[in-house]
Amino acid sequence: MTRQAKTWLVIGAVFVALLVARGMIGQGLGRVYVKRTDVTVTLPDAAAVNSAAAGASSTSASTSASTSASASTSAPTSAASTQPTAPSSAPTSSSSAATISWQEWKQVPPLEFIAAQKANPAQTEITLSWPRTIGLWLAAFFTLAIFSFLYADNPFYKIAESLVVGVSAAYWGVIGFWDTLVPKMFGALTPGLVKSLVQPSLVAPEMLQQISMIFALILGVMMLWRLLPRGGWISAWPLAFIVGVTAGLKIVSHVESDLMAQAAATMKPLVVSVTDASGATNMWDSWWASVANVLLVTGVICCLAYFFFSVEHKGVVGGAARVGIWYLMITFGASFGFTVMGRIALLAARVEFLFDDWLWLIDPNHFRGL
Amino acid sequence: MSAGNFNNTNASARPWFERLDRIDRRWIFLLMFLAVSGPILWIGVTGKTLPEAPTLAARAVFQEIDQLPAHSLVLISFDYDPASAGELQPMATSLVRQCAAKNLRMVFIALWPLGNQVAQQTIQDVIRDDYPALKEGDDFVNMGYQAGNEAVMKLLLTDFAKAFPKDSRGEATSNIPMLKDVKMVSQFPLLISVSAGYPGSKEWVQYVISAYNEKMNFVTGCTGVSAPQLYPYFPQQIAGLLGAIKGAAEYESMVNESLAVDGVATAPKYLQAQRRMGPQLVAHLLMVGLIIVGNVIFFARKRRGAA
Amino acid sequence: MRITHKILCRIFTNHSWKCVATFLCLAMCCARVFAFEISSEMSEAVAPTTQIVAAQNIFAKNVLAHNAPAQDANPPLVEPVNAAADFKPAATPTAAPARHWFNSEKTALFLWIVFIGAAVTVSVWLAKSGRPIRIRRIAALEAVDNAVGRATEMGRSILFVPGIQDMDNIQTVAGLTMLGRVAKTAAEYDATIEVPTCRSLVMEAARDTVRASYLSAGRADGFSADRITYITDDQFGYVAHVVGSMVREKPATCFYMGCFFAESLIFAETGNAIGAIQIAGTAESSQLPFFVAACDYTLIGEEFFAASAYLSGEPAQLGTLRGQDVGKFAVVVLIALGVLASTILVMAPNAAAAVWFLYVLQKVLGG
Amino acid sequence: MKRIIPMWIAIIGGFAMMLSSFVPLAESAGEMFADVFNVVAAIAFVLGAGSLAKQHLEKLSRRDAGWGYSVITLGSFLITLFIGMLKIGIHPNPSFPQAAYSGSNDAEGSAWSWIYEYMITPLTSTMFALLAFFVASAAFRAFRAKNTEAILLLVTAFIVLLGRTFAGVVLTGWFPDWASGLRLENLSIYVMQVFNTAGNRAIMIGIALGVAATGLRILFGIDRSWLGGGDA
Repeated sequence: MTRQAKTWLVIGAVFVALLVARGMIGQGLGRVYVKRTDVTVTLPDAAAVNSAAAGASSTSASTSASTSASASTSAPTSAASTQPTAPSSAPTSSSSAATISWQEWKQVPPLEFIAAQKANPAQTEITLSWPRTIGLWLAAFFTLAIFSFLYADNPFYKIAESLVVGVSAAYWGVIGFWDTLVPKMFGALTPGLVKSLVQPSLVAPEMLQQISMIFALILGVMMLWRLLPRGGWISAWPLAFIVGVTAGLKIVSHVESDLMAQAAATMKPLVVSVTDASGATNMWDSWWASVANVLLVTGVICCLAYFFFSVEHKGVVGGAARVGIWYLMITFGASFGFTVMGRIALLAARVEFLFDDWLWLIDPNHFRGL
Repeated sequence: MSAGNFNNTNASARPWFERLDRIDRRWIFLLMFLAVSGPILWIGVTGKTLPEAPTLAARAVFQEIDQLPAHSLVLISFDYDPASAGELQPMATSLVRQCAAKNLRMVFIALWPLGNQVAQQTIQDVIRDDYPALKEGDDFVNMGYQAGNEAVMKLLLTDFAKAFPKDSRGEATSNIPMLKDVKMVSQFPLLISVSAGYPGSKEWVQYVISAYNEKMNFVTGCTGVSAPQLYPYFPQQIAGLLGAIKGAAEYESMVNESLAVDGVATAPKYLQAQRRMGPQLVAHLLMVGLIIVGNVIFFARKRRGAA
Repeated sequence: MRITHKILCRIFTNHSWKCVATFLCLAMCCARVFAFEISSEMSEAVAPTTQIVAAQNIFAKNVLAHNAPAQDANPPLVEPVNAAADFKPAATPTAAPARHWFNSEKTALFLWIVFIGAAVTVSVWLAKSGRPIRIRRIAALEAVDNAVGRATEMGRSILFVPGIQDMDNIQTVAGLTMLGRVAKTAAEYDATIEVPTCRSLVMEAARDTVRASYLSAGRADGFSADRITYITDDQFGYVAHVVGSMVREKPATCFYMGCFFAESLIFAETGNAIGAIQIAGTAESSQLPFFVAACDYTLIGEEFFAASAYLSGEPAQLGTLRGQDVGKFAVVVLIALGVLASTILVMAPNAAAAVWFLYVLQKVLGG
Repeated sequence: MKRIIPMWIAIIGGFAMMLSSFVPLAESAGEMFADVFNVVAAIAFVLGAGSLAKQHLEKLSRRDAGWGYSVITLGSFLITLFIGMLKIGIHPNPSFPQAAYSGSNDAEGSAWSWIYEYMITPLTSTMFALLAFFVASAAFRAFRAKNTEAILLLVTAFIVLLGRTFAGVVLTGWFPDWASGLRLENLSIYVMQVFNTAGNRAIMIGIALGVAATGLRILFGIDRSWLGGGDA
């Protein structure tokens, strides 16, 4: 066994021992409770539904909500039913009753569970959720696995890395499909389908919108042409279009918001007189404000001098450029200092997750006791 | 400690500063972990927080909200997602709390897809739990998320109802009592953005605040990373600015102080930011210490090199 | 198509003077519109004294607000703010016709773009006609060849990260132009270059770019599309993969060129730990401190955009850098004039000339 | 030819966009392009997914070292894609119960939100939190007073770091009122307002010019390296 493997084994063993010990003490650790609510929705009358669904029923392979009637009652005691049923089989009712119902599960603090148990030990409204408890432990494992990278690359990190790549790639693909393609492209090109299946409140697309989406579809197909054995070069066209248009757009927006606005904001008077409430000039404040403006204007001009490319940094320009780089360094130092705050807050949030949600060592939100 | 050690170093062994310089960076990582987790445990167990001395920018936020007459309209934009909630949620909570306590009419919007979710959570935690008298539709309304970034802001300039045709319950904007007379964004005397990046405070300034020649008042809370980009706008375009968790803690302490009831302890959800300042302090001190040690090493080596 | 291309090329590049002429014509047209606008505003404008008061109010507001932001909305200050609004007639939308072929509110912006375009064109033209251009040394770019060579010597790969944004971000485009240069050098040195990307479109564009670079270096056979991969759209999923593969494969040289956010320091510190030479370039000012602190060389803001032109060494491209400088010089001069005018105004509140001057300047900058 | 057409597409598209910003009738062209772009990017996901699958399938078929991790990546990718695309376990939106897919994937308790809450959030936010460690090691190594520039960098960082915590208040809070500007917390704001503003402004102006020149290089057809190679 290598030294590294031994180290990992020791760390792991100590950790598990501590965890078991923690589990024995007090309230234990890492459980998630959920509260059940029943939702029943009455479908609009059948005629309206049918007419709304008519556009889709012929084109869509999936069953429309009004026609399917599979039984999918989930026992309220089964905590695993936090993932109830597929949408196509969600309705529990027959078509005549025209209602559908399901259960929703909301996470509640353990304190509520304790209170509910005290009031009625037989209650089934608030229960331990196994999927979420397992999820919580997985999340804790992932957190530690990523942290372990700080020590050295190791199999735990590799598992976490492989998972995050796979899951997140699919995640963003799905978001792109449901949040961009469906409402924007399908919403413009096949509004009937989208209305009946996804978004009944969809506003009828405008002509211009439809044209632009047909254009987008053509560009998209050109991109995908690459997957075919021949003619892949055509995918350079949509890319060229994107690059060109981006260049054109950004020239305008940057010159407007960065160059002009920033230069205009710098035109400040070098001498400022600050008057207080009584109208008298406050010498000290005026002095500070004037110095601030002088420093600001000098700074902007010197930093710009640093960016000159076609002039050697010698003489006056050289001196200005040097002052400019000093300003830039101060800027960077300040940004660094400010950013540190945010980064530490992030770490604190992860540590709180471990100590509070998982290990139940601390209870800042009074979720488990007062 | 430097000089004495320095002269005594034996030629064969590496001098102390060389050893320190080549220290495995994992020791630094460990120190950082302890610096953050130690105070969290300590504050979590004892429940004590550090006092705060509010700075100018945070005081300005408080005063901007405080001076508004009751029932004024306030537009609150949630431009962040759960990933930045660690820094921004305490600000959002305190901002909504102050507005609710002042009985302002709040309109929540989100320009980040997940902003709607955090807005709902904040409404639940603050308004529904602690200010149940406020009625949705009359005193506050959540308009949900709208895609389009700056385009939404530009639309708000001319047509509020077009930018947000319905609220998160699906109610049409024209049917919401508190929004009956609202045509455009300039009718809100105060705009609040809790922002984690793009689109956020900077875009609000560029597209909305500048468009009204700074007539609208704008206060914002932002992450530490974006704060340096926003300070140039303070106090002209941005009337008040909460920078990172420090700003949140200062503002939170002011709100808590103004709403404190004798003998009643502040609810823990209103102390989030101040609790988080503990690890901040120790971690910052660690950073400062590391910079000092780094320079001690540097100068010791320089002297050695010169000798 | 080829003929049209040739003709258009002639117009645009070979005979840049035509282009210059077009630009100047356009500029003059616009200047006319602009001048007309100002003169009509002058005639409509309120009495000069009101303007002076308004201008002073702008400063008064800035200064007071600077020291006491909480007072910003107090009643006494409401009036000056309104006056300030009146002071900029172009900004009042009521005056503008609803729909028009040209948005006159953007005249200044249009002129600026024409000016920069003209400056770039003239510089390119001068450079092409053989006038020598001296460009100052940019250390980070001088180091590129060595860094690529080092990878070859060590027998390790080069990592190129083109940022985490999509093709609709100009920094990504600039990063890819840089990738084109680096890949060409890498092909010449026979070093392998790995490009993990965060977006599908960037992957496709990067493959095109690198393939063409290998082709133009005469090493088409050395190109492998599999080295340019899509990882995931997720910022930190991408980071997890890239730093993981960094510690495993230990690239000798890392380039970070594009739009970066929080991941900048994770990359730079990991790269530092594995002893890679790191060259970074970004225009994301919040991330510059981290690159400056942890990388060997950093291209700051504008330098990053100049990198591709600098490395090409072609006179036409270097000419554009001088065009940029002309623009910068104009900004510096305008700022100096504006500062002067506003200072005079504070010292002598009734200097009508200064008021008008400042007004025109603000107009020019669209302020 | 394969280069010429794309170049002209870029040039025409770019100039058209530039002009559209000034024509009130076409002002929404930029937003329309954003929509078009988002749709193209979403369609292009197929290419990314293809590349991802290819990489890992190749590793798998070659039985490269660590092929097991490829199995994890591929498996988690396919499962997530399946759950998300088909909206597994999502109820219709109560307002529109007749539309089977009207529910949002984010509904609490769904498989999708489980994946988000217990996989994506801990993994990505912990990755993000690693930065806290890296800022410490970077500060230790890089913030040394080697020259004037480095001294300015580290002194500013020092002031801001201290000024942003209670430590700053303790250290300099006793300064009398007339010197209140020198208190660390005020000093750090002063640095932000003056030096940081100046630096950032110049960087922004520079970037604007850089973007303009880069854009014009592309639109004038001077820089074709993005099309591959300098000389097409």
